[in-house]
Amino acid sequence: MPWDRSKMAARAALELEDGFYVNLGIGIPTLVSNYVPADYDITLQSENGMLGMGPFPTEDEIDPDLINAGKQTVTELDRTSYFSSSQSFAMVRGGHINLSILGAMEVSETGDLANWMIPGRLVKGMGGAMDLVAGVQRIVVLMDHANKAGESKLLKKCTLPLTGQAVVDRIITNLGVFDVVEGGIKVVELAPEVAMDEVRQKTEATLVG
Amino acid sequence: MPWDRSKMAARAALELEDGFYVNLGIGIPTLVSNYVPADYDITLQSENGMLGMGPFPTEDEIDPDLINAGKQTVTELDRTSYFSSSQSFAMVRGGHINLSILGAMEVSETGDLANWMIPGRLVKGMGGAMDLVAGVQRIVVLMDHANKAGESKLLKKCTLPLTGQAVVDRIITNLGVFDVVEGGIKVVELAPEVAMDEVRQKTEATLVG
Amino acid sequence: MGKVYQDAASALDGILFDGMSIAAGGFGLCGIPENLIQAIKDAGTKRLTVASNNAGVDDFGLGLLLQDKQVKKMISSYVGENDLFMQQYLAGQLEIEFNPQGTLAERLRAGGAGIPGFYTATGVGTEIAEGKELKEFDGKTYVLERGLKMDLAIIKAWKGDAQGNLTYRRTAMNFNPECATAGKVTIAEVEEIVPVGSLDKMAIHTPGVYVQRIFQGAHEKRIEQRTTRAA
Amino acid sequence: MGKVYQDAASALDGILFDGMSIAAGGFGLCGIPENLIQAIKDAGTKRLTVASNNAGVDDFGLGLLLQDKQVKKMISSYVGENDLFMQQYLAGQLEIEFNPQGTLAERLRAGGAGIPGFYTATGVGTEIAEGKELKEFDGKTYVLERGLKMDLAIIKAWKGDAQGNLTYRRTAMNFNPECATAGKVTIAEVEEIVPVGSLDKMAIHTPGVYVQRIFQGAHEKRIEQRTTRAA
Repeated sequence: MPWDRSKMAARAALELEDGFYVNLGIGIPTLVSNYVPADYDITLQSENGMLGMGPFPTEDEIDPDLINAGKQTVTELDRTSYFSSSQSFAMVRGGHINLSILGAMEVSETGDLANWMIPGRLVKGMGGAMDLVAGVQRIVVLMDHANKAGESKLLKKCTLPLTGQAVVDRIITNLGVFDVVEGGIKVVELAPEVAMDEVRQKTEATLVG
Repeated sequence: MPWDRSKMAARAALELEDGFYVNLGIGIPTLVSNYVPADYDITLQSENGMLGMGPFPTEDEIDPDLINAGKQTVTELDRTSYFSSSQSFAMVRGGHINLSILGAMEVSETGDLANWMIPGRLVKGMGGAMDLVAGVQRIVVLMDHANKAGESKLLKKCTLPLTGQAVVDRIITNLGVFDVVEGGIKVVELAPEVAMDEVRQKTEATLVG
Repeated sequence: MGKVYQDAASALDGILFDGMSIAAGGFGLCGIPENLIQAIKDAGTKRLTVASNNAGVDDFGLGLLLQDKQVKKMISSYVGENDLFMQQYLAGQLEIEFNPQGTLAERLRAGGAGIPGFYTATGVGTEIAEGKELKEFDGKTYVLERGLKMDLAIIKAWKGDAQGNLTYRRTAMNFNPECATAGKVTIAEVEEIVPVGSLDKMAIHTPGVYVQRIFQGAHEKRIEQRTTRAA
Repeated sequence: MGKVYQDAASALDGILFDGMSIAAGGFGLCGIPENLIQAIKDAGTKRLTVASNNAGVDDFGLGLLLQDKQVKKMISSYVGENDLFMQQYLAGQLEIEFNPQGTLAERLRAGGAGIPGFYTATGVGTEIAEGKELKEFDGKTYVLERGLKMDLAIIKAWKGDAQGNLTYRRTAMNFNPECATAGKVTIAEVEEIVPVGSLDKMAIHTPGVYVQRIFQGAHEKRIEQRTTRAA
């Protein structure tokens, strides 16, 4: 049985290590913060200028001066520090963030990532995604294995404009966990009762190992 | 009668305009701060990370965490802000400082400045001088007209390694005030009882206008 | 020589001209110079090039300048919250130059710091790098990005003093310090003008040297995504 | 996962190796990591490349590492206060790479910010630019300078917490924040370790992400030029 969104997020949380500084993308990746082990010391970075992002505020705690990169109201923690945008991206670009978990439209077998635009449709912009994939130490993509039309999102080559070239380390989908390795995509783990045959059928990218 | 050091500093203080942000070099330029008109709002930058440098401390006020770029103990003012070295030189390099008054070993008629090393002698380093001359809006040199051997320090071409190329706007010496203009050095003002003949005789650089 | 002005309109006096470039602080609607944007709308200045991470929403923030088609070009990383923007863009009335968010922040910082160009790995292999110079350092490819210097920077801080020293509050800081450095002229609006000497000297995020004019304004501080948890 | 160590020696455990590169904060003797320098002297690590604005004095600061000839090369802007330095330099036992002060600060910041190179007008037309790539932007010539990334950064702050958040005091900040970002490993010594949450969140000059190890030390804080006025 393929993982649902919650199980995907829970699986992605296993990518965390104690002491990590982590940036979570908008969408499913945000859910990962619900599955951080209680005894882990994890610090979330929000690229609009905050290290040590806390949970959403209660109604009383709402502060218009305190939002995350998705423009949602959030709270601070004891450990929190604030800084400007260039300082925030110095952290990102300089490789000081251990892990980023991001959504994607497509990932290629060489680790190319496309998640910012669909030509012909309205273009909203890449925000901080290109900086994150270029700078963060490890990039994990969290996405459905197939798009709404049932087509594989794990491709030999991305068809959409890229966010980054050869930047993805691991992909977690509803079907399992996959690594970008020499020669293609390696199956690391399958969701319960998901068969290799199903994965082969639903994956356009070259599967190796 | 040529200006003495105090008069040179007082003349250099006339270069200040109300509201200026100013960086003063080590040596005679430091004395300029004694001649700031009382009704002028002048802010001194110290390139080790301070805007709004105050006077030397009284014995009681000495703080080892509060020094200027010459490593002398100083004080803060109400307006003072502190920042790191890269921020300090962002200010300098980015052209946000209005005026720097610096000492020199040699200045050429094209505005080249040499003030950081004498080959064969002990080399101490340029400190922030190269950044200042490259970035500050206006560079005024305050120096004796001749060196100890009586040779002109205002030259057709510098003989010493340069601190900056075509960076000097004005030179104030014990003999007068000189501007770097198209074709050479223009006499702007002479110290009392100094004759043009004396300046001509003591200046190697081409004098124009 | 005073830097303190009465309001946005007087602070902008003599500064605006058609075709000028403006850097605007803020992230989404957080930490935006609300009063200055409104005053530029009122002034009706045209053909603006605006560098700002976002373009506001239809009826607030930089969106206000789109209503009367005052903007010719935006330099932004994300404009998804603005329908008016999309209409004008698709109608060919508005140019957009997308910059990765970190590249935009660094371009503004570089422009303010006298750095005309820097290399970054961000965008290499994507259309962002097309037409730009590539260079290898230690076996890895980087793209040359240019510093940005703008005719005017409009920024919003929490507290400021008559010397132009500014301090920001929480994530309302965002792009404001970078914009402050990148303006040939920088105007700051603050929630409160405080006496010189009352700000913590170790927490002055924008030293006064970067700020030419300052005024105290009223701020609505609209929230884009009001997200809460149970108490 | 704790970042807090007992003292300089334990904080350096497993980090030092002969031939390594170190970025050291401080300006003159102000804001230098006194305890870490002494511990590196005690450890006897050799052939060091040290990036630091100055080289201390004969018997304090980085001068201590010169006494036993532990330093192979200095990357500095000004070394005028150190006779031992001069002796070793003139004897060919010590290399010096002079960097303009602002260029050194920006190289450390760039290294820490993932920027492998940037252009500056500083040093163009001087021997500093010799052998380096020149490039014209808008009719003016600039020189390409490289980001600096070092094996280790040793820095000194005023207060810090167990998360590695640091705040500096007055001009003792200087190069410390830049060095903190430029170290593959960064060790901070502070005058006081304070509880997490007690630092002003708007005045944390070095966020904890840059600091791997931290300890509280005793500081002599020697003054180089004691200059006073009459009371």
